[in-house]
Amino acid sequence: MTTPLACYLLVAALLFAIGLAGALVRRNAIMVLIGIELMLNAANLNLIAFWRFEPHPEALTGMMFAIFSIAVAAAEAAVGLGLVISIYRHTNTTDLDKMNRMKG
Amino acid sequence: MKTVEEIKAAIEAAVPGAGVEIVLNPGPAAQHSLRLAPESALAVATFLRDDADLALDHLSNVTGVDWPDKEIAEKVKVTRTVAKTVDGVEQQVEETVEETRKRVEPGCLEVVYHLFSVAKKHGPVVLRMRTENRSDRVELPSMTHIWRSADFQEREIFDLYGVVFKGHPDLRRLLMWDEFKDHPMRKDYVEPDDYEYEPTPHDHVLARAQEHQKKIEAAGNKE
Amino acid sequence: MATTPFSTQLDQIFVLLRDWLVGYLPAAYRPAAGAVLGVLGIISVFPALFALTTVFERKGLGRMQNRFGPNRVGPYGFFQPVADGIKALIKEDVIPFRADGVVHFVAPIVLLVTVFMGFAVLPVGRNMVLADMDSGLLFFFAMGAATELSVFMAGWSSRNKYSLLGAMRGIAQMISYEVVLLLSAVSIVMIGGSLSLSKIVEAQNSYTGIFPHWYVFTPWGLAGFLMFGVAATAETNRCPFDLPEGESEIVAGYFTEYSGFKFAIFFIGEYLAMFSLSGMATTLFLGGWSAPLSILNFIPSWIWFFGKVMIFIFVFIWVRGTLPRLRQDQLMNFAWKFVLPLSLVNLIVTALWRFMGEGWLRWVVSTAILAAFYVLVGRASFRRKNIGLRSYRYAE
Amino acid sequence: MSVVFYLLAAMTIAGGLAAVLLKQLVHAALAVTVAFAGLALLYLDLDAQFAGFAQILVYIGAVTILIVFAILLTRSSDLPKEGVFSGTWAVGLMIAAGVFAVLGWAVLASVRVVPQQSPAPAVTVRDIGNALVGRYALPLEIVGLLLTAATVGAVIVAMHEKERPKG
Amino acid sequence: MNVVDTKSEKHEGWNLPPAVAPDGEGELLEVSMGPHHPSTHGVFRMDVTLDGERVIRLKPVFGYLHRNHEKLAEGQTYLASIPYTDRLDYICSLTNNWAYALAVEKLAGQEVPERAEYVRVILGELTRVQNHALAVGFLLQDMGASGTPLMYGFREREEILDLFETLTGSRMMCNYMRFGGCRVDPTAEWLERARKIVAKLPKFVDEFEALLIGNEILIARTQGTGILPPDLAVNAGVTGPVLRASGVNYDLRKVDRYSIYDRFDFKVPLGEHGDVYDRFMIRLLELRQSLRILEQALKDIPGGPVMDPKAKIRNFRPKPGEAYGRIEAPKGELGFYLISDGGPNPYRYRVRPPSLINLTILEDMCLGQNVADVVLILGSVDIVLGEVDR
Amino acid sequence: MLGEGILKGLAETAKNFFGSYVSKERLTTVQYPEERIPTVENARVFPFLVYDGPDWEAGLRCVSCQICEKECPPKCIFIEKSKDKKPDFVGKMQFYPVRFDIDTSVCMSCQICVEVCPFDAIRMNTGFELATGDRFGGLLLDRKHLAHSNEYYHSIHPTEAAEVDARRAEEKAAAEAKAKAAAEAAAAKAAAAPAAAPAPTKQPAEGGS
Repeated sequence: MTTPLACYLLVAALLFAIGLAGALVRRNAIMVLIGIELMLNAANLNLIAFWRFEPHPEALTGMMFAIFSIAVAAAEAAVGLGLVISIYRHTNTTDLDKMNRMKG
Repeated sequence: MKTVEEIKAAIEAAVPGAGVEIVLNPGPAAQHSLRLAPESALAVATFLRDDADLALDHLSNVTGVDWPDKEIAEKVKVTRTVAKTVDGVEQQVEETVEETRKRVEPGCLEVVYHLFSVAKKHGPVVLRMRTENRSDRVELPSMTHIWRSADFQEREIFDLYGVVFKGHPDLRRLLMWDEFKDHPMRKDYVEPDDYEYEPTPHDHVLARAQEHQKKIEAAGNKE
Repeated sequence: MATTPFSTQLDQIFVLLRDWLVGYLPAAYRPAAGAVLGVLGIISVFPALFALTTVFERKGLGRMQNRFGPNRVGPYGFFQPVADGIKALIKEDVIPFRADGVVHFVAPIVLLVTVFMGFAVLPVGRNMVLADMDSGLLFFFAMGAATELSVFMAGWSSRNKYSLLGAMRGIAQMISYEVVLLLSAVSIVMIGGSLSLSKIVEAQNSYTGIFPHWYVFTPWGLAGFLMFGVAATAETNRCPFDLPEGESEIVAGYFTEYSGFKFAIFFIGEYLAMFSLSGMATTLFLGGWSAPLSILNFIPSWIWFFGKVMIFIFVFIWVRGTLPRLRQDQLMNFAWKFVLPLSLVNLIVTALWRFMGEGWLRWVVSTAILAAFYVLVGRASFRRKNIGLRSYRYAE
Repeated sequence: MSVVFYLLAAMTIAGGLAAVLLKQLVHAALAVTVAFAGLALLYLDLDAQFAGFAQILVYIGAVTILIVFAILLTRSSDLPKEGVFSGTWAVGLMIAAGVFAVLGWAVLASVRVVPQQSPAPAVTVRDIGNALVGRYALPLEIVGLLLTAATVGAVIVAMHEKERPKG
Repeated sequence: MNVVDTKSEKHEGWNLPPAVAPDGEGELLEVSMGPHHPSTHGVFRMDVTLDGERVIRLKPVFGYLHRNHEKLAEGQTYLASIPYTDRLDYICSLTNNWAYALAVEKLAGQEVPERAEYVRVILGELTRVQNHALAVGFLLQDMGASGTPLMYGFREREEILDLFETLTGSRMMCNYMRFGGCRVDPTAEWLERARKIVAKLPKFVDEFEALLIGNEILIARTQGTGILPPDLAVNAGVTGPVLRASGVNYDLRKVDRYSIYDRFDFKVPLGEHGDVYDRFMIRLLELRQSLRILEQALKDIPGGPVMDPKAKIRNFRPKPGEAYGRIEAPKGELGFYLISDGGPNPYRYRVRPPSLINLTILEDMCLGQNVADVVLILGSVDIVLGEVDR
Repeated sequence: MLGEGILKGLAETAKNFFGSYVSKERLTTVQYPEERIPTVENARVFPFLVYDGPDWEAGLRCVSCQICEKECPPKCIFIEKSKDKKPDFVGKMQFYPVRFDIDTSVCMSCQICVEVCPFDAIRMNTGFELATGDRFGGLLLDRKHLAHSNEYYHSIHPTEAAEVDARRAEEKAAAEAKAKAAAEAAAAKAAAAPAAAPAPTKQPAEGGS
């Protein structure tokens, strides 16, 4: 009844690809950030899955990595969105295609 | 507190050519008033507010009064020569006849200001201003820049009487809605009975009561 | 089982009942059936408590205001919630024309689900916890954090300015006070050494003489308890922190455009959040289901738990009946400039308490630090704005 | 292969797809919440209780709310007129597909190397705590420092510039 | 002493609300507060432009309750307008009656018997007590205090309304005062009951103060909020407790000494900062002064008729002329301006509504404040829409 | 000290909370349909017409002078005068109303009609439970519904009614005395000049039936 590791990894890969597509395809800066968050999460899923399937999960390596990653992701989101808001103040848009000027 | 005459003198001393006249109040209240000429009104008002003795810093009440065109019927004694037969002889005789003549006194819109002094605690000093007529020349200077309390009250007068206050920062209708056309406080205002007419229960009640009464009477007659 | 004393049986009556009912099933299904029964218990008990609380709240507020409160429906007005429920059910469910229908519909459900999830880890009595998770506290706060989403969904989807303003206020406030909520709970974890709520209760369930070892009877515990109470009031949008729905300013905040049963769900959700936070405060600081005096241990544990929760609820009502509302900036300032520093200081004090060892010294030191901080920061915040009581002059 | 896994995987992928495809930004944010929740449940499925709850607390409780706040602050909740996809969307899609192909190939190619699932580890929060302050004390400190720096940075970046000259 | 410096040069437009610029971030939010908003004290609308939560423009919109009271009065006799004055400020119908009666008495030169003056003072001050209790209660209600202070206010008001009902026959629409006196003579039992209620009222004020004045939340919310500078207050015609909270000593009971107010010993409390807290406190302090007046009036009330025997009820036709009479109503200076042309109906009938004119500076007080403070400032001005819209 | 005022306020509400259970006088609420405040004598709701004697139609005091109709501020009274006259309580011939309607949906209970009525015919009722299912007809009260007996008037406004009755008795006595004097004078006149003038005097104050 157990799910093989490959399934988790495939889900993670798919999620990563979706996140990447989102980051590349959408115009809106916030949407790009959402895509990046999805990619980070896919990586986290990989970490947790590897931890679960390693011979000595008690060592907690993958799990710890994931927890740190979650913490860092929160910081990344805060900074990223702060940047988006700051840029919005200057350019009055969140459309990346329009943010092509080098001055605010 | 100075009397009206003293105030008039003070104004005339301070604002040359002010054109202030005293309007006496015949009633027991004896609150006499000063009629200002609209041209010099702002200068007079500023003087009244800033003068150390008067210090009329509190404009308590601003209101409009409508004086419609008045038809005055007066009896005039007229002397004229009429042909008359006196003692069988026809001759010209001078005769004094009383005759009723009608004339129309043009109406106006009047704005009345009641001033008090918060600093000196006296009052009221009543000011009045008149428009030239009631139809097209209805402009008066706005006192809002001198006394802020005129703000809403002038808007109200504009709304209800139609006096246009020049220099008012935001002259819109106050109480009636913006699309409203007439000025309801004028004496000749006729309530439009079809304008946004809504049947009130009152009308129905009357009609129904009449019907009801007829029915009762019919029933009573049968018996 | 026949040998256990009656009081224990009474204490465990619900557990025994569950085991008895489950016993009729094959062994394979027993854990699942037991869980289902537990869930059923929670989703029936707490809404019932909600109904009771609405009556109590209205009657209590009434009494504080020298009124009777509802007293028309049923004896002493106790069927008022039934009437209210029927009214909410048969009212028209208005969805604004421009509203985002799906989000508008989902928002109350999200609130209700997340709030109910929080009850899963609350030990409502001895051996009476639905899911005795190792990281129960974390789960509880995770669920609490998810309710903000529902606030946002409700406010945004209504397409109403008041709703949006209310949602913005609500989220900002909930995030700010969640930090305080977490930090004041962290000191318990530091002392108790566990995130499992049943272990936290067990740790407090011992007595010196007849007096219990509740955390609230320590300086840091008391401070943490008060801060937790303040933060819980803010989390549940209760007066004086009820800005997101401050009816005198923004009509009804994020649920302005809700009517009928969806409104009722929001209402239930808010009260359930209040219960779950009260239950959490009880569990963390007031010894959960343990009796306040060792000689009172014969009374069933669940009575103690619900009794403590109801006292908490009464305090909520009492505060609501007394205090006016804060303003948004004041609320945020209070959170970030007063309560949050205090909770950080409280963490340090807790650490000191842990490492100073037994003795009177740690009492003095921790009390002194907390009191000094409270007085100094409190004074400063008032003096800086130059506000306070005034005296007035008279003119003859 | 369990049904639970399929359900959760489907939920996660659907959430992610919806997040990328939905036009309305707020809907996208809500959809990504679904993906986050699905991931959290997947962590629970993988016996990583703490990580799962941390995922809910951080991602749903904080990151989504941050995103939503950013959306509201930048008034991006109205649909843009020009369409939501960038001009170079085809290229982006192709890159993403390529990445997925490579990753999928790698995963499928290495299926035989990976071990089978070991019995569920008895990891308590206490263990995690001990690890955090023991073996991982240094990373913890660094992450703490990073978080502080990031928070301060975010605050400064997004802070209101009062003396900004007009125009 | 007076803070107002009337001599200082005022530049053009100094008394108009300043234009507040948005800080250029994001769009402005236009919120229409009202006409069906919980805290506008009736059907009243404020078009508020918000920058975030900061108010940068606020325009009050009136007229939802407009019934052209003045036109109605011009169409009927002097007597028939009295019940309509009840409906101006429906919280304090007796002071409205009084102001109108005073104006008509000035117009017709009528005298009022001494006992009637005492009865008027008693009823006027009772009205002030109940109005201030309600005003404070509603202010706290707007602040979100779940109605507790409001209910305490209502509790005391109830007893005062019972008094009104026993004497005048109605609780709110009293229709009691007449030109030349009062309609009904209060009995000895009524006066005794009034004395008892007045003796109980200080306890209520104590309770109110214990509940409120030290409350940190109230202090933090109200102090420094909605500041009204005294010179602007005077210039804008603001009267009543709002003016005195700005520190201007102007109480018509002291200034005009109308009726028999010069016989009573009372003081006028003055604020210093002119913010919401001062307005709230001035009302509480005035409440205590009113109780002092009431005690004295109820002690000294003489016997005699309450109605001038020469006064006419039917066929009342004052001589041509005009008069402006004003009193210190609980909300401010309530004036009536009447022009008689000798007929049975007034030629011109004008109400100077304190509520409307006190609202002139609403925008000035609200600009730059938080949107939550708008309702507070509005509550502290204490308006009644029946009077604003007339 | 921060929080002191809040605690004081909390103490105050707690005092009221417990006090409301202890002292009944704190609770000013009256549980209306079960408990009622006794109506005060001066209370006024809507006007009614007073009649004397057993027959409401014959005994109406109203003489249809229409003063109240004119003075009524919201103009809610409609009176139609009779064509014929009938004698009032002092025997003077008076008109009577063939129609007297008060639209209580418009009436504002101001009591002006009572004050201006010179015949004590219209008085204020005190009953306030006047809800009706008929929205239009039910609120328009006609003569029959407005008429209430003098006894009813006594029951709701005893002091005022007693005064009115005393005054009316005085007036009646005065009128009777006057009539008697007139009759006596006429008789004396007739006696003085029995043949000269065959008494054309029609005694005006006699028709009492």
